[in-house]
Amino acid sequence: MTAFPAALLPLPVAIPLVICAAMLATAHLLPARLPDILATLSALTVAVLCGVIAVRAADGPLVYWFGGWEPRDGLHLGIGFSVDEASGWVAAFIGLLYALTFVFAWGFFDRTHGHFHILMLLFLAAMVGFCFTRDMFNLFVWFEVMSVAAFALTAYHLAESGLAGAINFTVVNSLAGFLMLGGIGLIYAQTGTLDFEGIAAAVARGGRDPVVAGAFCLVAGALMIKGAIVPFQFWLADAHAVAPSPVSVIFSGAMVSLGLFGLAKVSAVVFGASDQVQHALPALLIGLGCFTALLGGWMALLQRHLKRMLAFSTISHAGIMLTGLGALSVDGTGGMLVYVVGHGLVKGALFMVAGILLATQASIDEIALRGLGRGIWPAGIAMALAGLLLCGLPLGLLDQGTRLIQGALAQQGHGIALVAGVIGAALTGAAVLRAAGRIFLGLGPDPGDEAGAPSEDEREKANRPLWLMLGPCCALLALDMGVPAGLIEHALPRAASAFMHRPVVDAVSEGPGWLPWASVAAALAGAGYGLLRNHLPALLVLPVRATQSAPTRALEALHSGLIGDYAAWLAVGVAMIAAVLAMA
Amino acid sequence: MSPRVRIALLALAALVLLPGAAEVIAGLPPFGSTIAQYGERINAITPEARHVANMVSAINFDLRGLDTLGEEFMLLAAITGTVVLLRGRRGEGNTGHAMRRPGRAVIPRSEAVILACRIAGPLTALFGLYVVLHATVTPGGGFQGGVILASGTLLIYLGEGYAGWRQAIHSHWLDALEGGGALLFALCGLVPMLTGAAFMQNILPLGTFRDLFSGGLMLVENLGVALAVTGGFTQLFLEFMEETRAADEAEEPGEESA
Amino acid sequence: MSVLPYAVAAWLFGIGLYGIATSRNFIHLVGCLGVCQSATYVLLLGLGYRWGGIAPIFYDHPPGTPAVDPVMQALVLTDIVVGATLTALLLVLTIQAHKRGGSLDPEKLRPMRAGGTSGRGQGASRVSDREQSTS
Amino acid sequence: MTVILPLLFLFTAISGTAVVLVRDPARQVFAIAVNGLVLAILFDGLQAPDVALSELAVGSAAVPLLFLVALMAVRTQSPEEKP
Repeated sequence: MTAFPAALLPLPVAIPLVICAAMLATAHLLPARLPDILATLSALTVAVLCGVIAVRAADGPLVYWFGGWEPRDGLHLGIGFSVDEASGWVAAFIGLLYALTFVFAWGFFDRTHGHFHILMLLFLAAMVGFCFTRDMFNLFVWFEVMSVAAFALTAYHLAESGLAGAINFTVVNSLAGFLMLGGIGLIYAQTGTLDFEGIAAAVARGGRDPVVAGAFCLVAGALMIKGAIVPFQFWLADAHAVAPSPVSVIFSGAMVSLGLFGLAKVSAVVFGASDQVQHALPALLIGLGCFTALLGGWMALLQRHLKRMLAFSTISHAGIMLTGLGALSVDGTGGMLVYVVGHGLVKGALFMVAGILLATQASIDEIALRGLGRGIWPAGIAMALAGLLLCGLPLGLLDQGTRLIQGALAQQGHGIALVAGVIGAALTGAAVLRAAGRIFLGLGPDPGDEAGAPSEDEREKANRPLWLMLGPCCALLALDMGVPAGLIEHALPRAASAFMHRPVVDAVSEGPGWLPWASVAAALAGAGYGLLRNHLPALLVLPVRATQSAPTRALEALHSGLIGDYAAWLAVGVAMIAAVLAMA
Repeated sequence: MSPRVRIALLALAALVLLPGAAEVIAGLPPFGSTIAQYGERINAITPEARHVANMVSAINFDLRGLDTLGEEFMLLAAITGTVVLLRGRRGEGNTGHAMRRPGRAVIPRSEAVILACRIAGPLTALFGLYVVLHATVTPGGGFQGGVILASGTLLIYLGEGYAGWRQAIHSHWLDALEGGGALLFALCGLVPMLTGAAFMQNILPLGTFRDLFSGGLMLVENLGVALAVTGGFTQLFLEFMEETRAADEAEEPGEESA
Repeated sequence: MSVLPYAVAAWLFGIGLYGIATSRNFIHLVGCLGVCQSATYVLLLGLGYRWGGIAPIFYDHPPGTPAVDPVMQALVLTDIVVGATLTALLLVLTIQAHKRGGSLDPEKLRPMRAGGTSGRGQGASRVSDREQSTS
Repeated sequence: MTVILPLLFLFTAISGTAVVLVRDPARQVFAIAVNGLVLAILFDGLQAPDVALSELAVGSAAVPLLFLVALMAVRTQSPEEKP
């Protein structure tokens, strides 16, 4: 029999599953609002349960063996959940994000007999399972459940671009699943177990082994595809931009960062003892991370379709998270975990603003919306605030995560990554602030390069009151800013060390205090340039425009939306990972 | 990117990956030489611990039952998604009755086909039931049997025609079957917890080894999977067939599915 | 022989990926994805096989007879379900994409293009690009 | 067994390649069904009857059926493509 706190572990996964199975079984009998209520309540329950688990896990990870199959003679027979403090909090954050998203989407999907809620609850259960599991194949199962639910949700609108985007998303992420399963097969054949700890022990015994490196290459490739790291990032802009906005909130807020969360766990826990992998990781993660941060930021600045802009900004921030991971230190990984939560809150709020614009103004195009947002100024304030937070306003969780990552990078002498992260964040902030200025203040009559970017007419149901949509959005921002910094500072060294299975460090270092301000200033300058360029002297404008155009067109052409291109880039990405591993 | 550039990129990646793949393959245990310790151990202890003969079923429903739970819900997600995506366009009101495509003549079926289907249908169903029930002793189980059962319902389509098929099979029942099966499986996990055991721990009598009724809780889980898969796959076939029938009228522009 | 199964698995994944990269029809592409997936089946079952082992079903043979790895088989079973669900979903998406876009060619059904349906501010170069691809 | 298994593996490689190289979806359906059948036989040869049964039910029956129906649906949609 399992003692009290550990016995809670299956519940956050089982409860949403039971609710959604019951909802499907009685789908045509349910009254209209019941799915909304049930879904919100179960997401809240998951959040509370995960919070309780996280608090209880502070003294050491909680372990639960399904079916009562505890390890015998050092061999793991069943599937286990193992929850450390950090994983518990990340899961609690995900539950909360879902609850707020359900409120945001209240009445949005009432024609579908709760099918939307069924898919979302499955999605939630899979994410929690992904955070909790300590079994490689179980990780894959939750990865796939997440993917399948996500595929169906993306195409919900059934618009032409939505469908093509959903097909690209499905194909690329299915390939990710196959790669991951191949990697799992390799590591299982070599180590004879599927349990994280069991594999880690066997890897530590084995020494340098090409099979272990190969397995890591495949699994890391799969998780990076989920995490939208260059050159696997292409699917994200297609999928996020077209998914219904409540779904985009979850995609950007939780799904993408969960891929990197998985990568952090796998590389620290499972492959932590492989010298070859650990030597290759800094170069690999920091290199790809810098590139991703810059490319995502630059592309975000060039978009006029708001959701596509936010999608590229998610790519940029995923790159920043990856650089934090690449520091391979407790502060870097801890910073990345805080960043996951902070970024999820802020990005979720931004996608909600986009949803509000879609619902009330029936457009998502930055240029078409110019000045139309004046009537809903509270949304404008939320958007501007979120934009400032995104580029590093020193306030709240996202900033704390940023400073921790910067501290770790500075300590290890990765100056380039530091600069790339700051520039990436500033670019995404500039893009969001420019859009906020244009939409809510009516600035910027002269569109620049962004005018050539793809856009499309879209509409979402306008039957919901503004406050119902704005409430969850503000709640997310308030959460980001409201969590006391002292709490994190106190708990993080312990939680991050437990997450990485390393001895506890005393304190974590933070980056220089002026960096966030530099980032904010750069973002404001960028946004100001975008909005006021026809008031600026030509001497300043011309050179910028000249340097922008050619690379911009090339980048836009790369994001062709052709699945064939994406498959080729996927192969290139895996080859890159393999090459770095081989050289380590 | 032109196809030629694409293939060049692929070839380049293959060139880089080939030596790595060769090294990995060389590092693997040679084919057929040995199996992993985990599988060896399961083969050794499970017949005695769970009284079942089929190790794969034992793993699927007991040792690694959580994976199967996830898998079942993955199926549920896919089928719910399919239903939403296909119905979103047709409108849900149309699913209750058979739609005939205008302009396509109804071809009368020959007596032989109808007779063959009436014989083959029950036989297929019987075989499906056999596969479902013998999960713990012979190859097969809820998933395989469920797919066979669902294919059996397709024979109704062949034999009785589309309208007959639609009359025999109602979408709501399939939803209930699918959701109910998945619910049964999930409850198999939760109910043992009420008695103080672990999630999905066996609390039923195990039965005798090599008997039809061996494995305890596994049988209930197997049943849940069979229900969910039968309902799910039939639903899938139904929705797909509906698609070939849908009248190809132009839809009003700007129609929203949400 | 000792490396053939693994080589076949690698080949299947490679050829499937090649098919995806060069496919001009979404239905064909879904089939290619299935080939990529069959690579994982072959790899896993190949890794779980041993010469002379019986199937892991102790009905005709007493427990204790050397058998092949049942874990790999359970994993592949799950994988087959994944494959079926993915195929069904992708085909649905393909059918719907064909209804909306009138084509099954990836080149004609790009997710979101400049000069697409928005009708606002399209760059001239994009329009010609699109016309080329539709012709 | 020592001769049959390598042959089966080779057949698998060939039938998988055929699925990719048959570019016309209407004919590809048959390649997919054959590929499913070959895989099922291979799995049976690898002492995995459970998997073989699943592959037989899914890979060589249900999935090709879905492909066929999808093809029919696509043809229903655009009458000019009808043979």
